[in-house]
Amino acid sequence: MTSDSLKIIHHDFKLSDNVIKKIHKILVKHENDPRNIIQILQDIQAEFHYLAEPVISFIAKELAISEHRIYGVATFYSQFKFVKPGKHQIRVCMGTACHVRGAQSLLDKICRELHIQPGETTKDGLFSIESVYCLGCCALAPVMVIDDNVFGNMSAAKVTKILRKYRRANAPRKTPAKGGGK
Amino acid sequence: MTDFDTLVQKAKRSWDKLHAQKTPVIYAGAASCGRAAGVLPVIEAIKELKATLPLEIVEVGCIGPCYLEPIIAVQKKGHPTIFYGNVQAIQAAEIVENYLVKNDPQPDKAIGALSSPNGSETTIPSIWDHPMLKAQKRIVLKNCGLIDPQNIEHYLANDGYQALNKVLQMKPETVIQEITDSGLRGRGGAGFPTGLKWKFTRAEKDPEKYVICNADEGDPGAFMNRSLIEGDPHAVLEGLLIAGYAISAVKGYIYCRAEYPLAIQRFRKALKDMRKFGLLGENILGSDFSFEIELKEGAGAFVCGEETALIASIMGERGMPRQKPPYPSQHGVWGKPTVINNVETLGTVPAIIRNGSKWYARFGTEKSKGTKTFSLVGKIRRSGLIEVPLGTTLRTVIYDIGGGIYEDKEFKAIQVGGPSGGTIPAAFMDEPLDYENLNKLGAIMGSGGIVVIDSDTCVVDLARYFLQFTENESCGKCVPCRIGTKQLLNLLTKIVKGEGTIDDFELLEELAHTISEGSLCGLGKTAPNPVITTLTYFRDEYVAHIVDKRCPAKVCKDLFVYVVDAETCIGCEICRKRCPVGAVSGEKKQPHSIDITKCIKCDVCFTNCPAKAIRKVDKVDVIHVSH
Amino acid sequence: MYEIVEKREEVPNIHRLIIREPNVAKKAKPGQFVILMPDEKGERVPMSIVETKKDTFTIFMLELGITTGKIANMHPGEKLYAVAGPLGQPAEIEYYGNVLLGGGCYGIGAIYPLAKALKAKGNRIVTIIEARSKYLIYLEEKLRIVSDEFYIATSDGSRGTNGHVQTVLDRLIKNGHRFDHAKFIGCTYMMMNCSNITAPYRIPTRVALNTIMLDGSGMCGCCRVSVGGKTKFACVDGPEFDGHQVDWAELMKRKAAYQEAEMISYQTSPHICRALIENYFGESDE
Amino acid sequence: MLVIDGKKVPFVEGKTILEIARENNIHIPTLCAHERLPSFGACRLCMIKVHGVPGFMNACTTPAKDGMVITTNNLEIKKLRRAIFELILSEHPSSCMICAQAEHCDKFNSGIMKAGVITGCNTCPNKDMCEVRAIAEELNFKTIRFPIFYKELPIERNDPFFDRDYNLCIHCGRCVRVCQQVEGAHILVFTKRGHDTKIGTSFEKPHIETDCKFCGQCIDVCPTGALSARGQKWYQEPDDRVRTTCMLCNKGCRFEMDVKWGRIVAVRPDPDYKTLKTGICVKGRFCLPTFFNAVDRIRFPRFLQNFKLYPTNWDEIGSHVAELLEAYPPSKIALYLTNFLTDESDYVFRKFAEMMEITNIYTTVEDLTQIPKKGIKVLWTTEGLPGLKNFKTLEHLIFQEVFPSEGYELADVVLPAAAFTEQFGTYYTQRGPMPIQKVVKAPDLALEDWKIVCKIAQELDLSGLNYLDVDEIEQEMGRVNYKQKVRPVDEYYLKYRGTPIAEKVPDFKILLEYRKNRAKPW
Repeated sequence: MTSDSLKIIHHDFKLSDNVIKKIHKILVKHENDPRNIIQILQDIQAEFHYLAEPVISFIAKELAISEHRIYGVATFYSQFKFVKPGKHQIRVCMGTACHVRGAQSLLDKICRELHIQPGETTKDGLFSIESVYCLGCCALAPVMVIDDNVFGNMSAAKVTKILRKYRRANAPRKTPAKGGGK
Repeated sequence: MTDFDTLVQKAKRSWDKLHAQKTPVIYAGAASCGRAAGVLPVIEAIKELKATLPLEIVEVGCIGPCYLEPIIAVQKKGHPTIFYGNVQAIQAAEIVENYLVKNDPQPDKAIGALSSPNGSETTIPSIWDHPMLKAQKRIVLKNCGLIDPQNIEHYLANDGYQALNKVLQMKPETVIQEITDSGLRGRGGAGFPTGLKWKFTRAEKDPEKYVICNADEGDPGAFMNRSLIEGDPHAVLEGLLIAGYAISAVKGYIYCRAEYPLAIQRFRKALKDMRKFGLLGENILGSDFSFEIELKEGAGAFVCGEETALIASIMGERGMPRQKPPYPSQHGVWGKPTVINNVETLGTVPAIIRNGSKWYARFGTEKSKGTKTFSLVGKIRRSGLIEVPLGTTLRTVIYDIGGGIYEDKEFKAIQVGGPSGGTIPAAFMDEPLDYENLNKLGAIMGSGGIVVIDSDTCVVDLARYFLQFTENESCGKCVPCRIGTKQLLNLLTKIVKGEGTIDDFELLEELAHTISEGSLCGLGKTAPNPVITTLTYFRDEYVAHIVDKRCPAKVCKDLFVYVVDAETCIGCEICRKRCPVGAVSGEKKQPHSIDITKCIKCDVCFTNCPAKAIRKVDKVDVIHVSH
Repeated sequence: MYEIVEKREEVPNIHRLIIREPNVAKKAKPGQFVILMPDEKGERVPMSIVETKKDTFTIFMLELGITTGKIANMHPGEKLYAVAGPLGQPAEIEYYGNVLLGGGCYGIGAIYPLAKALKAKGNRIVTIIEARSKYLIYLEEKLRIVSDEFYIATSDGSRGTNGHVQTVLDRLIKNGHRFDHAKFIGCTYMMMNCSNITAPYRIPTRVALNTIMLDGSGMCGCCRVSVGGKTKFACVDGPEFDGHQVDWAELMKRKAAYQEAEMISYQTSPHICRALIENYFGESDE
Repeated sequence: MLVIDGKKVPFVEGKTILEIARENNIHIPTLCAHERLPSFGACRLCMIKVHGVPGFMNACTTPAKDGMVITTNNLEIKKLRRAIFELILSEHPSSCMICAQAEHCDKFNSGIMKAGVITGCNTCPNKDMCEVRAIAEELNFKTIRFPIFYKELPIERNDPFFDRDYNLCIHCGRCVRVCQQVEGAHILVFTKRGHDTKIGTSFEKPHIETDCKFCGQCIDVCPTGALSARGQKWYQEPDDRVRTTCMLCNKGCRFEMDVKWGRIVAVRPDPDYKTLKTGICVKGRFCLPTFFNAVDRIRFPRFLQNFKLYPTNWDEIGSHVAELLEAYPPSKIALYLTNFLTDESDYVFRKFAEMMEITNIYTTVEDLTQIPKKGIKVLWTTEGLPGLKNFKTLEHLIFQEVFPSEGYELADVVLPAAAFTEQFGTYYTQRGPMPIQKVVKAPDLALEDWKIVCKIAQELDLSGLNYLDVDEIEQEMGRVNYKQKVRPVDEYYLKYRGTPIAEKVPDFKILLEYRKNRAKPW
């Protein structure tokens, strides 16, 4: 358990000029006020999909507050991600109504299908899955959401069909002459 | 004629024009629940009709019965407006065409009608006589499903901002007295009298005061606030303005959950319109009352529903609750006196001011006045959002409004108040639903989420589910909640796995007491409620799990196995093919068998067996486990 | 030479190291030990040999002080400065009948080779291991395979009996268990208590003493122990001695001889842990 | 007026119940409360019963109100407190606290086992001052009914000066609160949420990569062994605790130093001296013990004889220096007075120079350029100086220092000086004259600077320079109204007399090396 296993510093995230320009746009929108740090982080996540270390230390310098306070606030809220999520974010609702109608086996089915655990991203970077609490459409339990479209009354069988639809949409364009995939 | 009256006149004219116009209008229920049920493809299908048929589409909020979604209402000049439920995209066009062109309202598909002025009569019963809507008393949900939430004029045309206009002529103290007399109590969960809260905060010397609308609604299984915001955002905002005026606050905040993107959009649009119509900012409606409202998005933390955590979150900090006293009314956001009210509380205020406190006090019971919205979900036939006077019995809610249990299974209990609430067995069906009674039964009103459970739900597993939720959502500051909920969860997991021992009973009760007595904030204090109530009302199920190692509801996976009943099995091989781990064996047309060592209990075979041949049998009956 | 082939923190504070050293691997017999030096300025620390393979041997090192701290911070692939051994007399391994083996923290690893050897001789092995808590127990599966009866004791009661080797031992003897031979390896306090329990029942008891050692070949005498009134060297005469003859109080006083020097060494040349250097200057010689 | 456990206590506006109880020495067990820190209310051990209020309130955050009737210790509260404490122990390596053999094991084992990862009290540096143990003993705790949970967090040793083992952390938040008080810091924060809450830095960065000042206050307030100073632990109970002032710069910070086996083993800010906002700097807090206990201290007077410095005693060296000084006219002799002399040594040196009519008194390296101009033959320096080689006129060098610093190899005479923790005296700082207390004996024959001068003065039979102790000098300085001034040595001065501190303290070298491109290394 040596301590270097702790490091999750994103060396791969480059602070290029247009990244900095985008960050400044967000900071100005919130009047460079450290009290709006949560809204700033939400815009940053919307822009870059996750909160990388170079971005957080850059914001800390700009707002002249401790980057550790920002990290402390960011890790408190479940909305913020620190790992690059998949292209399509799958969220399975674990609210009471969904739980009572078998959301757990639905989640297990998806994890078996994608070979990942909640909170992880598939190797090909296509899907990431997480369990959330109550998206507010309990009448259609159990509910699964992929990016913004909601799938109500889900069952294990439907999972494979829907995932295949997404996979096909992202499959690299094979030349039609060779005939479609399996 | 003040400019407010001109506003209202203009709004009324456009509202009446819409309802009397020649071209037919289609009202589509497009709140989040409608969209989840697929209302958007329905709207697309109707749009294609526009090429041939002149018509207009208006998106409205959800009228309540989610199980009927997607819902559309077709308005035809000179004819009653007909509501249709469970409309699929393919048949949408056909329904609209039949009614508009062929004048055939298809009573079988219709769920209700709304007579239009000097329109012809119809055999279809009025929408308000629909079994789910009949017993309701819709005060705060008055406009939901009828008006376009994005159009401020619709709200103005339906008594919108009358209350605010009236309040601006009154003294703040009289406004507070009016609310106190109405007996309105906090709809967020604690039920603290709203009038009192406003009075305490107004009494504070510090001139800089704030009002916060708590739209965090983290309870799983509860969506009343969402429906209200997505159906009639202006009702809430008008309530916020009145609260601001009553305590002479300088600014208001709305703290809305990040998981409600549509609700946030509705709020943004409403705020923009209010500024345009002079209902926000400097000298509202020409009075000397100025007020600003800022919308803050939550970021995924159930604990931020608690007052002091919400305040910390608004200030850009970790949502960790602070000890009370000092209460937020003395030391709230930015250290200033602050009133925090729930969405529904604020939504009810305009109706009280308009119709007077005596009118509102007539509803509800002696101590719990007025009406309350409940989200009715779980194993109920008619699930959705309802608003009933406080004191309505559980029987009315479940059977008259809810239509009884899904697939007529045996009604076991309701879970009310979310993870801080409790599980009330069916025996208390005739108990009135109000603050005092629910506390007496060990639960709390909470936000009002009622989850109906039947005999197929294991209460021990349900209690464990809620503990898993609170343990996951605990802010981690104080010991009883951070470590206590984890240990309580460990205990319940042990019991659910069949490893419980007799002295776990005593440990469960003592630990539950320690957590509720020792915790710092509401989340910790009420976290053990699900365990305490299930232990009191369903002790036999705990005994079954601990002593007999059985799960009566066949939910706890470690206590039962899947077995194929040889007589009824028709050998169709569906289970063998579908089984993800190849645990099923057997020839075509021969009775199959399941290898219980391989079976991972994914329930795929049980749900897909056409002959219902697969039985869930208690493990102790099958395997003689030597202790 | 002396390359660390594999290194993993088996349980908190106990590291499993596999070191390549052909002749130790070939010649080592159960009960013997090696002396390691991380660098030329490091102390010489004795370690019991747990397993030997073709050209490597395995030890379970408890990190207790600066030198074991330096080793604990080394990475697989790095080389130790020196490995001396196999040293000490091999443990007595004959057929006795019922044999009791008691192991505490690092001793859990140390009794494993003895258990294997005694099992090979046909003895019936009863093993008791102790640790402060359930997360400090390791090598359990391997020990169960070679033991006929296997007991666990934890001092916080999180697993097995709430107590120590002597608690279980006392209960077994009082329940009528008969032992023909007993071996204990672990902290001095445990070995003393267990020897005191087996004494009245005249069960032949052997303990492996973990004294301070320097050269390990009988020259310096700092590992001297009085056993049965006579002065013995733990490095050449031991490490296994008759538990009933050992003068435990004197042994304990000797072990504390360098408390002050050990503490000061943390101060005057606080061990610059390698992670410190690697993180900043990447100077490590990997 | 309040009534606590039947005892009438005066009501004080604006104070919490805990503060009032403490002032009237009514004991309420606490873990996360600390008198210097704002109340937090996380450990919930200070639960009390206020009559008329349902349920329990915690004493540390509840403001006292006049007329309150409070019980701090009835059966109900004891039961609740024990249950809460049991939860804390279930997540802390507490086996030694509840082990039946604990007393015998302590008596038998001679000292703390200096483990890397701490799994029990007898391997923990904090054992003797641990507040968790104190409460375990107070509540006579013997069993934990819950499954033990070990966090399995990696131990963090990737920083100079301190180790962090968050498996021992009980989340009391003291370190977070104290770090917020140090202006500009705010390094240690709560991260994550719920059961995974962990105190740490952004992305678990080592402190050296942050703006951490290494002031060590987090270690001082930590009730457990989670945060510990690597070079200052394992000594258990100190033999003595002495308070003195720091002379490493002119700020005048107050220390409390632990002494064991005649050595300085630990340093922390003087608890009674709470005015210090940022506590003491890394030099005082962490480097001092390692620095002054370094092995290569100058211990014996030495004089040069056929190219070798022979150790001798004070009498012989005294006469040797006297001869040397008499051999040259006062104009050819120069004195270099370091800024690190106590006021008394400085005064005695100047009085000696006056008597000997030596006028060349240098205090800065620039003054040395006068040596060739004035053809100085003998230089008596109290600080290692750079570039003495190229002063061709110099024939004799008297080297009075604590360490063999720059110029030692040219010395004819070496005089071992005592460090400021090994002598009494006063030192003029930004806060005015501050007392210097003798903490430990000087090594072997090393003497205070003024005593050395007096010895040589005796050999030269100068009268008026044979003081018995420092007080005599102080009275004389008072009489002559000797005006001392603040030395031009600021907090970021990296040497003590002539020796760079980094030379003797490896961790400090790493800190400076790593932060060399920062304006202020701490």
